[in-house]
Amino acid sequence: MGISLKRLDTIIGTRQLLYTLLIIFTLIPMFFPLRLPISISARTKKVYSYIDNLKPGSYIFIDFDYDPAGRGEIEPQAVATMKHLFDKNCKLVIASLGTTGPVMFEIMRKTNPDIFAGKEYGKDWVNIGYVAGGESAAAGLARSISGTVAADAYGNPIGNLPLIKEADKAEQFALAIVYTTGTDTLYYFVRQWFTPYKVPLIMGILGVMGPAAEPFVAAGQAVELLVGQVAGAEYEVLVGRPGIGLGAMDAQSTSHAIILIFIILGNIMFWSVRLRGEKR
Amino acid sequence: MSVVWRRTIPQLLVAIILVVMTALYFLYIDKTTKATLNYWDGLLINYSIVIAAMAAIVGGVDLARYHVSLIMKREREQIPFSLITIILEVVCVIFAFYALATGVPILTQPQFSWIYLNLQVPTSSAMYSILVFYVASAAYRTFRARNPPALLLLIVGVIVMLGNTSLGFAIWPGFTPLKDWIMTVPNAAGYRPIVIGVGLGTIILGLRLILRKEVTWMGRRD
Amino acid sequence: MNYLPVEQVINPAAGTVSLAILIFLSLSGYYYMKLAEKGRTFPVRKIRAFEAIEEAVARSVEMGRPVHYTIGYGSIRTAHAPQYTAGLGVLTHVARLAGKYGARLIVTHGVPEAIASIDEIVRDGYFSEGRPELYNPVDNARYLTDVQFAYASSAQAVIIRENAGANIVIGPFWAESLILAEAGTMVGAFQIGGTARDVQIPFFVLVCDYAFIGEEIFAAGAMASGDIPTLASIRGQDVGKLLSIILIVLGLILLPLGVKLATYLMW
Amino acid sequence: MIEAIQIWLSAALVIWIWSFVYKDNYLYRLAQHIFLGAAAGYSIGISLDSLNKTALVPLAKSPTTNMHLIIPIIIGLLFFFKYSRRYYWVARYGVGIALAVGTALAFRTAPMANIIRQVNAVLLPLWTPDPVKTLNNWIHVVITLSALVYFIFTVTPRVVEGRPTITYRVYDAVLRIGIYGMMVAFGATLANTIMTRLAFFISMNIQYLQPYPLESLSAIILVAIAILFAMRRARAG
Repeated sequence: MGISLKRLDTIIGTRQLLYTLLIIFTLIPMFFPLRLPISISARTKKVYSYIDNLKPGSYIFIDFDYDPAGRGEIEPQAVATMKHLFDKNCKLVIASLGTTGPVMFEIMRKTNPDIFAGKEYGKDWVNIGYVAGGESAAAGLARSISGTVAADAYGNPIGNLPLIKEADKAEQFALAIVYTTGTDTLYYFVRQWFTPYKVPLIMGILGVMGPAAEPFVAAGQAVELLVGQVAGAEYEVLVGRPGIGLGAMDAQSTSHAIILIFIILGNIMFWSVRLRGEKR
Repeated sequence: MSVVWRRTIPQLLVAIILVVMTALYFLYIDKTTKATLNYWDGLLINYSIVIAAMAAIVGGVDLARYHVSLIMKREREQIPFSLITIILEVVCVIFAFYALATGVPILTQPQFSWIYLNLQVPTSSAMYSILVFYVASAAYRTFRARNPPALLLLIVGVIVMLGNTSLGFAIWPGFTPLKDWIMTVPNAAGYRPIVIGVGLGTIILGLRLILRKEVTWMGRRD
Repeated sequence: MNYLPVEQVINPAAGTVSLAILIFLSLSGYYYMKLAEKGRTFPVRKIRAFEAIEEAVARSVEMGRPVHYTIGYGSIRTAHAPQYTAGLGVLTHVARLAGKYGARLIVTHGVPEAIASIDEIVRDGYFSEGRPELYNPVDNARYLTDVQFAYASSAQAVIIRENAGANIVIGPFWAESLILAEAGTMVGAFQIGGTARDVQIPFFVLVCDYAFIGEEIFAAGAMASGDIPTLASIRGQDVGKLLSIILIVLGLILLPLGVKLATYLMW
Repeated sequence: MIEAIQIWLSAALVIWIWSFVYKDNYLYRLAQHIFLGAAAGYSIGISLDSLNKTALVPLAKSPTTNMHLIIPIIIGLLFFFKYSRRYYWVARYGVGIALAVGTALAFRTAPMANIIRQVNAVLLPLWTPDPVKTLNNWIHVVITLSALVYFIFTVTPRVVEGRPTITYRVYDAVLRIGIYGMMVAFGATLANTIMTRLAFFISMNIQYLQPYPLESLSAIILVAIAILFAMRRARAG
């Protein structure tokens, strides 16, 4: 018995077993969601009610510039909030201050066609694409979109887009949402959109950027933050459209559960081996 | 004489830069003087940026030298891998020079950025995400109630893990606020003295450098 | 002669109290170093991780396995310089021990400015202990690259492929800390870790056999020097801790009396 | 075609890097060396760029006023003396300047960032109408003070033979509180890290693998063969 106990201990202690189970239990909920209930943080609720209280048909500016590594954390936020905005008939002007933004936007659009269904390009939403220049680009777009870029991401002359005629300056936008993986971009929008034009800002950021972005909310420069995968999942619940975010939350739960089970087994094995050893 | 050049002058240089940069930071006098002081401070930092850039180039040479030496040793297994490293390095450097010569910002140079986006970004992200395996096995080994402090560690760890997931919320909604309390009260307090200590260590190390007592960075003792 | 008021001489953004603390700590450190030069000795608490280094090197020699040492990656011209310096300080100790026991030392790192220093320190370790034949400049000190995860992927490969008997990691570390420590665990190396980057300390404390916590790496650097006045400078650090404790207690006493020490400290 | 290679390569590199946690194998080694070469080249490229921006462009624009920028370039070139047997010490000048600037940056801000701000953060009211807050503040202060005592190196009560003195007992109790406080912090950090690492791992799956099942599967099969091969070799050797 003693030997088999020890052997059991080594089997459980094999790191490869833990790793394999970890991979499997991370992947399963991505394909077969469990839909575990989640608590909605006050932060996400505030963003939701802010967007919910917007006048229907408001013009919204969206900076879409996360990099590929941030997709899993930020895309759920972007999809859920954009669905909410479209449901409220808001009109979206999308631009990217980062080079990877347009690529990520197209991936997002291709994988979530339903939220764009029934919306007309040019009237309900516009994608300007990549705008070079960092902070000066943010300043230029705030002054005048048609004065900063000549054509949208698909090559249409900017003058042909009805939406841009209606909303061209920062003052005309009811809200700007920044989905980014770069802390600098947040500063650009605070300095070029909030400070001069008082455009309310909502920031969709990575979990690790949370502490760095906190002061914006404390200083009243941003309405609220959406931080990490959790925020995306919470927003998916609020708008009633489960997606990657909730799948990821389930994956978080199942893989945490696997690690916890291993910790418990490790403790049981440790104590049974030790107690047995003491008896002898 | 040569000892002066070999040891004394580098040490004095370090001491002087340390004292001067500290003075530049704290002195104010008036706005115009402060601007001048800031300029000098920036100048020293710029110098160090140029020196660091040169050092990175030396490092690249050193890496290539190491892999050339592996090839020369004729370790048959290692040769193809070392070749790949050297070739990729050289190719990148060639495109970097090409970008500089044509005045293109380096990350928009198509070939350089292709290598960056398709070879470096995925491997780098994969390396970062490999931590999920390591943190899991570290948690498995660490959270084991060997003795009273380890039991405390186990309890805290389990609460935080449950508080972070919807699984914990499903078991007992109190896990999330409890985890938030752990993260804001004992967790923050536990790190505070460490940060204070690091500051003190830094100050005393700087003092040792100024007094020319900390000389290990010079390498050889002559 | 007109004297300028203090607030015009000292940068208000930098803080007069900060400067006062800096000068006070420097003077107290200097004072204890002078005392030590005159022959006063101070008892210094043992740092177990430091004592363990010799055991780690000796054990690897017994097992016929190399010692792996790393100080991390990055540039020494940043504010993390003190931690790299502490790493170099402990490396001198490890290199001499490697010379003493005849161990094969492999130093991997990604600090381009420190290449020359590391090469020389390793060489000095073998030469000063009379084992110049063991020194191989290419094998002993390997610069990998200053890109974080490229450095980490190669460092973990070195630890596993060379089958390191001891794995000593001291310097500023970021996410790669756990990669280095777990690679050591995989080959069952005797591990000693240390960093002053607060968020990475847990990984070393919990995974390694022995760990330096925060400022202990600076103290270890002083211990490694073997110089008594240098060691005495640690007492300056203790003065700083006493000062912090006094300030905290004083501030807590003054707080109910309506005096906010915090605002005065920010001067 | 190029795009297909690109996708396959990205998926394969991710899987090959991950394979290391099972066992070191040739495909990990390949990915590692690709990464090393690309990163080394990248780092040189970025350095050339910053050298160009900070020194060469200003020098070319107005050579007379920016003449002094030659100095750091020359000092940087001195690093190459590390290969010299006789003049190895010349490289110290560059090391020294870089080290001094870095240390100065930390040295001059340490009192404010590491001491004053931290002390200020602990100055919390110990008597508040809210009992929970009072307790929290007490815990905060007690852990901070006792862990500070842990770091004191040169003033420790003497251990006398036989029964420990009262001072020693008090010291020991304070030390224990400090150590336990730090242990809680460490355990919480480790457990909390699991979540962020998992989030990134899930992102990697969404990004590189799930959209490309065929590419991922072929890379997995290749790596499985490589690991089996490595295991056989390990058993044979």
